[in-house]
Amino acid sequence: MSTATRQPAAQPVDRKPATMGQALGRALRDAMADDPDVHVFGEDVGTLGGVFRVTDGLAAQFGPDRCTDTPLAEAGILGTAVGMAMYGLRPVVEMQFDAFAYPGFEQLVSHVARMRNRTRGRMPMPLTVRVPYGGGIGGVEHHSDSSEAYYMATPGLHVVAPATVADAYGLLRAAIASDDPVVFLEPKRLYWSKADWNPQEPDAVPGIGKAVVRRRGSSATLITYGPSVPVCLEAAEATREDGAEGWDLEVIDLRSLVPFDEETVAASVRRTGRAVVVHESPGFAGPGGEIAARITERCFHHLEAPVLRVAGFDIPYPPPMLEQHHLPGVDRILDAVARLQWESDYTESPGSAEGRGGGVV
Amino acid sequence: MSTATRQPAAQPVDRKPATMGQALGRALRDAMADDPDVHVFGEDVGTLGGVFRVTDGLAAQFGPDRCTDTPLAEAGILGTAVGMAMYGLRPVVEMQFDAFAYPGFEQLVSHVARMRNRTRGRMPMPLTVRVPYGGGIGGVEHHSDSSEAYYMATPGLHVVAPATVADAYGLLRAAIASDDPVVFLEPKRLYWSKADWNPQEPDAVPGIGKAVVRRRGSSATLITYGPSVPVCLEAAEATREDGAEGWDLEVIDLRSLVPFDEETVAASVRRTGRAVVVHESPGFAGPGGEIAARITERCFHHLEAPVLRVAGFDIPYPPPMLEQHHLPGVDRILDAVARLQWESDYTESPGSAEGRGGGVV
Amino acid sequence: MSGVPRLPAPQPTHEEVLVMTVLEQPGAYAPAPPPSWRPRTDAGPLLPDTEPYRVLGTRAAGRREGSGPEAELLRRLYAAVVRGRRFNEQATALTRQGRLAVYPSSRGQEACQVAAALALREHDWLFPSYRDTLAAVARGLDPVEVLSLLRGDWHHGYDSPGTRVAPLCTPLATQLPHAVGLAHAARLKGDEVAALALVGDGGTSEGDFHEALNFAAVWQAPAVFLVQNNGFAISVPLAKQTAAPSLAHKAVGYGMPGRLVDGNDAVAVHEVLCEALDRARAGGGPTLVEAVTYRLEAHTNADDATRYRTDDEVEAWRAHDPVTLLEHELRGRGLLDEATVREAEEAAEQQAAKLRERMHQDPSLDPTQLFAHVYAEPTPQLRDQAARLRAELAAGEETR
Amino acid sequence: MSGVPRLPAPQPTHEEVLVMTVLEQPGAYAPAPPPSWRPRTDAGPLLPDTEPYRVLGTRAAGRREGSGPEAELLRRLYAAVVRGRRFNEQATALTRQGRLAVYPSSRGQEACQVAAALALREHDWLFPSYRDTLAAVARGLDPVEVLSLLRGDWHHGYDSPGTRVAPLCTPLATQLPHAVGLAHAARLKGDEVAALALVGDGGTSEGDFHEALNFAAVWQAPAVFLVQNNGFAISVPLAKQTAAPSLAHKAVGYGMPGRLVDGNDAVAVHEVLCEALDRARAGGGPTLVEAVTYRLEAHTNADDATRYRTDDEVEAWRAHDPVTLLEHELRGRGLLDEATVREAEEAAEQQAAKLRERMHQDPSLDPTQLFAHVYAEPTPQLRDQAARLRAELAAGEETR
Ligand SMILES: Cc1ncc(C[n+]2csc(CCOP(=O)(O)OP(=O)(O)O)c2C)c(N)n1
Ligand SMILES: Cc1ncc(C[n+]2csc(CCOP(=O)(O)OP(=O)(O)O)c2C)c(N)n1
Ligand SMILES: [Mg+2]
Ligand SMILES: [Mg+2]
Repeated sequence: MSTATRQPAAQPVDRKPATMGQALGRALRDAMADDPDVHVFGEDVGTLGGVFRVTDGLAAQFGPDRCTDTPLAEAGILGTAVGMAMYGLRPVVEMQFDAFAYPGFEQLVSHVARMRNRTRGRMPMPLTVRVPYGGGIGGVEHHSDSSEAYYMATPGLHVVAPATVADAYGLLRAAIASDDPVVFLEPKRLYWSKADWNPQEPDAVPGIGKAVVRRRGSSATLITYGPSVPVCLEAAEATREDGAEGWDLEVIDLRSLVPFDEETVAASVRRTGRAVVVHESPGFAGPGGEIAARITERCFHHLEAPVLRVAGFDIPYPPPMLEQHHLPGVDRILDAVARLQWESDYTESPGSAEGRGGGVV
Repeated sequence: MSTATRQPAAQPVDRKPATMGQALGRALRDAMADDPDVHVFGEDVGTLGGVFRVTDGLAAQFGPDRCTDTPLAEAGILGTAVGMAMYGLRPVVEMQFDAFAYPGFEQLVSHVARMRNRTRGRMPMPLTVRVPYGGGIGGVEHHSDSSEAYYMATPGLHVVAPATVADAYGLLRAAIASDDPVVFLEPKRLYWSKADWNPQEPDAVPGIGKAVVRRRGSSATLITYGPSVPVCLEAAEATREDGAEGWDLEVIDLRSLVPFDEETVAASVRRTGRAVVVHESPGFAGPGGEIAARITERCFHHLEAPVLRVAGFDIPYPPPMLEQHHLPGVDRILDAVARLQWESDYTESPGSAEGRGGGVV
Repeated sequence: MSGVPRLPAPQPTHEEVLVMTVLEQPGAYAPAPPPSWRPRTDAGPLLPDTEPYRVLGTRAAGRREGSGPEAELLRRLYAAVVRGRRFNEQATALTRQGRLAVYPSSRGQEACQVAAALALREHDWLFPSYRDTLAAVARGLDPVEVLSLLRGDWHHGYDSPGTRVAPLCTPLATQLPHAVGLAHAARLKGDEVAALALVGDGGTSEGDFHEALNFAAVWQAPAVFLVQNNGFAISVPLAKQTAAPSLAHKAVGYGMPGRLVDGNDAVAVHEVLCEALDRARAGGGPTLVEAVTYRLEAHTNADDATRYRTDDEVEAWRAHDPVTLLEHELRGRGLLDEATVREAEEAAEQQAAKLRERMHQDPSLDPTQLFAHVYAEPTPQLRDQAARLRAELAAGEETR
Repeated sequence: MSGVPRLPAPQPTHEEVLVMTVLEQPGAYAPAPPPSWRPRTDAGPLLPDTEPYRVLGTRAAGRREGSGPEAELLRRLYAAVVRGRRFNEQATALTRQGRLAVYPSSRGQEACQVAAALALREHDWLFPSYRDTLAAVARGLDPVEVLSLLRGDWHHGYDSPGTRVAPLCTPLATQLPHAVGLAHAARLKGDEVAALALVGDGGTSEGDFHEALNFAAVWQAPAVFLVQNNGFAISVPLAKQTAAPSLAHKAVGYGMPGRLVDGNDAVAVHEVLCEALDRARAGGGPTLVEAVTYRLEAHTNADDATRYRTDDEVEAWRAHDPVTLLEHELRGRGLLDEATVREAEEAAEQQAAKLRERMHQDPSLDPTQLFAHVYAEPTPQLRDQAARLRAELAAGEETR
């Protein structure tokens, strides 16, 4: 199985503004050019170039057998991708929107995620499932789900969510090169986000499973990924500019939820002593629960306050006119930071806490 | 919509040993007798009485239009149940095994869970989805999944898992009477568990959403549900008998994961100061993460140690000959209790913890 | 369900056992063939005709002049397609004015939309998809309520149980099993109710289509499935969607009749649907109808159809326009004077104007309603969250 | 894939556009019909015959005596069904001895199992379900490895890429799209490979069946679908599963040929499958074959079939036993002497004895292997968990 990745070009070329959508398209194109086993398929990915135009031009360049419009059936797309992977191809499929991946859930959970394990490594599933995901673009019902909790709870899947143009390219290349299935969550509202970037010499991105500290800080750590990364950075800047509280917030972009980079997160929280997990997906049984629990297990004696969570409400995603009330924004993040018990250091007098009784220690 | 539940009979009758499977079957029978809108259907539930015989006798008693064998299609079962609920029926469907509910995931997430919200209450979904679930019965692949993390992460669903014969009856009656959809997880390996019980005068069980303290204790709280409840009780008894450690463990049976009874759990942990969450489902992004995070948020200053989790490994469910290594057992639970930092009270000297730097307080 | 006409008690559904389909064959090995071998159901009547059924402009229409379709129905259909066309235009205009989040127009498919609505009796149910706003409006629902999903103020705006129109369904084909379940429930209750479910050509590829049709046939549910084959699923043409002779040929595989009809011929669609619905209500089981039509606009206002189809193709279909076809027929039969035309157009314009006006008013929304209907009773967690949002909103009010 | 025979470059799959299926109809309104209206594919050849195809014991077999099926094939099939029958008996016995977690016997379906295995060429792939252990064994795989899933030592025991037999698949119909994808991939690579996927009558109701067949037809994938219609899905008889004239009638709805065959006639099944596989390999696209057969045993050893069917029915099918049918034919044609019978039975007995012996040895299992193949590289969390389990095991060793 090829794991070839594009080599940097010889002479440096200027960086120009590129959108995340363009970087993703470029990643697909480069992966297809480098490895004839990479096949892209899904609903409307061929002639149309995908409803978000990420696959634009691929069918023209590589022909309809390499970039293929399929019948409208998500289980069929994932199921045939499994078969193609069994024959040595490296399928990259698109689920048109987050909520439209659900009809393929059975294939994803029972086969994509388990085939390697079932066959003791004999049948790997080098399959990338691209999912335009999350809200904030005024989509009507079923077009704005954050479904990562389902994928995280499924052993055998990698779950990746880029937040920057450079990561979009680098992580998608890594996902396609991976011999394991990757659910690749593309934050819809970042498709049009821009950064200076050079497709000839794409920034190096470490492999899947490495978080990155996007902003250094000392007061508390914001832990986030995907669409909430820019929001957290904005919150961190806001509180600095604001000055009043004098918080210097560290922001960690997880990049991948599975594998989860405990080391980077734990090191940061040990330093800052406080943490808030931020994501768009509903809070209850969402990614934040796992992350907060894990941090607490690893960093309990370093914590000045419980790890808090700022998440979407525990409701079906709201209609377009109300979504701004649902999405975690700067204010809600800073409110949570404010609740990180800056005033008193309760932990110094554990005996005084009310309501405890019958302790054995 | 009827919410009638069976009234206790006039004269007391002796309690006799009954299995959980029998109590579930009785609950279905009584619900069908009390309310003609209750319809039971699914694969093999009619003539055969279900592969676990829970629906045995219902087709004979109520006819094939009230207890119906369906074609073999889980999305079809859930999807037609939605339509039947739209017309005012109260469908109770069976997914033959946990992992075979996945083909119906789309209907469950996009419609069963959301129809009430979508229609602002005009189209409730009084639908019960019975799922024989979990491992420990030597089932081959796909017959032992613990899938509750998926359902918990889906707003609009109630998620219930009984652990006793009495609760099996009472909670299933409550689920069927509920005007909301309930994913009713029946621990397969408890189907044959027995208790003295009187079908004429079934024990009162509070409505969905109430946890129960199954064993009072003062040292630490074990928080669990469904198939792990007897294991936790056994662990609690073992350590008492064992005597060495002198732990007196409290055991909470959550009964329902959604709604989650924070009050009962928080009150216990505030008292004991220590907690371990125990479940069979994989640990990563499983129920334990949410529960531990929530306890920590609510009880941070009462905790002598981080809330620990004992869960299935982060792997696809193992084959029968290896499942005993995967399932949380008494030893693993007591190991976790032992790691609850009984020796030293770290929390009294937070300044001394290594690795913290750049604190702002 | 009160006021619904009652049927005689339903036939036992599962008792009258259909059996294995192997015929005895004369052969030397023969011990008596197993008792469950019986002659099969005859497939012939389930197969669609080789040509889509048409009435308008055909000799068939000419022949019918004496008996039917009567002038009254033709005029009703005409008025409705004229209104429908104008409704589609107005809704598309509202997207440009920022008053709809998105609009998937049924321009070109008005005959199907209107015929579907008019074929239904009072107690029948309609199961529309996102493209079928017009069918709901033609059934008499408030257009503003129907457009709620696409406006974005809520996921769904009208009273479904009251109007007997299920919510516009976005996940493709997922509404089909709902229609089957509802129709089956009605039959079990002895109500004379049929369900008509709409789906696109693309939607027929989904597993839910298959499961729904199979359940319907096995249960003999009074459900009718209308596939509006408009040639495309967004950009994907029918040829990449199926290799079948026609989508109506899928019916025989479920054991129900398949019917093929010209979807731009409102009279033909209406007739075929009425027949199928009558059969369904009478206990004759489900029908699959494929209506061949064309989406004249892009998939939605956000789509660029020039990326995947030629102007020529669109032009050719414009020449087969459902409104023109009906108008031509009426004129040819002397049923359309200028007054009737003017009347229809004015009614359409009035409806559009009223819609425009109402849609230009901002809906008043209460964000805390987001928590009200997740469950019958909000969970403690949802109550907390609602309280927090209320506090935020109050704080926002203050700083304003 | 090395060593696979190469095909001429595949035909463009999506370019040769199948078009909308509306025919022009002479009518008064006619503007020229839209350009995409062309005559449809003819459905006729896709429909199954009205009777299941048979060879054994029919005049057809008699007529063939000169040309084929040759004695050699008959003898091979005979030896294989005898071995197959014995294998089923042995495996069922192993459940009683606690050596298999469960066994879904294919007793009564040996003709299908064996014909499927023998119809395949070396480079073809087989996609079996949980009931198709025998097909894999008849293809030459190690029975102990094939039984791994049902023994419970691992989920899957044989080398799938090496044997070109996909893992026995438990979730119904989910293996069908795999077969389509693999066949499509092989075709894209220019390899002359076909995939044969097995599914039950119950499995045809699943959405995955529908999606797989549709993809196969649209892609013209070299895949053949063999439905073993054994009359039941656990307790649910065919009549509650489908109302179709036959399951083979589903084919026309995808645009592929549907064939109906007597599933207890090994020669007929073999012939129909060979034909379909040849056509597939030659680029002629997929086929759906329905083999009408009967499950003589309960669903699995854990099932009680008396709850849902009568002894009479079973007895009647016993009289149509696939082994007897074949034996009778061979005898009638003078192709079976006692030596051949003895030889076949001894071979069967030997295979069974060896299986029994090997299955009575406990497999040696390393629980920490549970973490080895979840991913190519275990995550840090899995490494931790493996270490913890290793420690537990070591502690357990000590206390022992
Ligand atoms: C399950 C699902 N998958 C994907 C989509 C995204 N999507 C919306 S409309 C559409 C095309 C539908 O085509 P068709 O069924 O022919 O209906 P039409 O839009 O032509 O009316 C797609 C792919 C969806 N809504 N639901
Ligand atoms: C998706 C799915 N749902 C349910 C089951 C449980 N189940 C196992 S076998 C079976 C019946 C299958 O019947 P059929 O397809 O006719 O195959 P047969 O067992 O007769 O060979 C059922 C319902 C399953 N394995 N997969
Ligand atoms: Mg369409
Ligand atoms: Mg069967």
